[in-house]
Amino acid sequence: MAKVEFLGPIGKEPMEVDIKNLKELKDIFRDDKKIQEWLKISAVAVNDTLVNDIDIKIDKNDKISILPPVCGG
Amino acid sequence: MAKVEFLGPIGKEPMEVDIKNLKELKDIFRDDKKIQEWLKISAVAVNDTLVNDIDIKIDKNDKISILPPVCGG
Amino acid sequence: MLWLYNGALDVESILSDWYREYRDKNFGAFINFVGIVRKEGNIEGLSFDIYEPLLRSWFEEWQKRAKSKNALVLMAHSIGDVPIHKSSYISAVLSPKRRVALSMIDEFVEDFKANAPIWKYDLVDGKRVYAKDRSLKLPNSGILSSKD
Amino acid sequence: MLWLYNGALDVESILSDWYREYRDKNFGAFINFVGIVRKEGNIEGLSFDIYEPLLRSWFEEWQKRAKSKNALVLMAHSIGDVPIHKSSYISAVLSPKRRVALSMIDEFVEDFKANAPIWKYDLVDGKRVYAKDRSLKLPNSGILSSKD
Repeated sequence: MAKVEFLGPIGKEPMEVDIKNLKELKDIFRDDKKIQEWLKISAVAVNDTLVNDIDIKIDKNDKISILPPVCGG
Repeated sequence: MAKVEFLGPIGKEPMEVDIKNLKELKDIFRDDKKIQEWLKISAVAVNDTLVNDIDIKIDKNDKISILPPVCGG
Repeated sequence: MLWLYNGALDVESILSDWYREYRDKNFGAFINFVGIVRKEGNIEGLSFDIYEPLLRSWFEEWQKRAKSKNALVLMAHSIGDVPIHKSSYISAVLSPKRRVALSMIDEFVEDFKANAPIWKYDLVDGKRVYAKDRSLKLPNSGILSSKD
Repeated sequence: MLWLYNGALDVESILSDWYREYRDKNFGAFINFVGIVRKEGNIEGLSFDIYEPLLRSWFEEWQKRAKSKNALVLMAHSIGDVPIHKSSYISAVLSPKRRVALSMIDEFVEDFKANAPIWKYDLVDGKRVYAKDRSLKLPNSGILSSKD
């Protein structure tokens, strides 16, 4: 199972998902209104690299991170 | 008498001059080949303000400074 | 050369350590940016979450870029709470001549603000309030959203 | 806030003093530039002459400009000899937000290099050699020259 972690202020526990690509993760979240508010402003990293394509393949040990807007310093 | 000081690397002793304007100082230096080498690359301050006009009047207590090229830091 | 600390940064000791470490490496310019938490409104301080793996890879890319110009970047950042008038962020650039360091500190700090995976909270009445209005979306944000 | 010292600057103590003095004045950004004497060729160090009255009036103009943006400039410079790998020059800008400080440190250092009335010498075999090739003419240079 791939792991999904929600970073910073999202405040949602990590979850495990059985998916073949990010598109399937998008489908899993489709009806979750609360997480949709975050997803529309969040970037996505797979194994600590930011991605720009939801067709990217996901393997069973992959780590997917959801990153809301940032403000360091 | 106005005072003329030669700053930084010029290495010339200060001198006193009886002049009414900077043009007269230019005339005093006309035949000094050594100081001409410095004058062509030096700026001039009167009473610690850089000037751009040799017609500027000089009073008897004025201080004239000759400033060769700079490099701080 | 990226250091993360719990709580406020000890500015004097960090700057001294950096200077002592690099003063004899023939860098002619050493520029530091120190970010200090300002008193604004009713906040008691700021608090930070960091996603360290991505921060380190972002920083390593910058280090490569710096080294390609014979320069070096250094950075320290706080995790957790930092009270008003304490520092949460220090960065530095060392370079042989001044132009590279002067330009790079500016680019580095701006890129840090836009891309470092760090989340900021105001501390109000002892509680963390996400500084959403001052935060910036990372590149390609929204790709998992169903609201098209 | 311009300090002149005989010989090399004590970087750690100057930066610490500046930070302690201004950290609780609600400046969010404190940027400092430290110039370190590099080993180049056979020089043993650098040496400096300063014309203090004009340096102070140049600096005061900068302080006015900084204050018009709610910022502050600070500067320390050496007079006389400074050995290799010691500092001869430190400047800093404090401002409420980062943009002013990041831009102003760059403008301040460049203007300093072009206009501060300071003369630099290489120290070679214990002697001062004017760094003429690296020096810049001040505005309106040559007005007293008879070679037209």
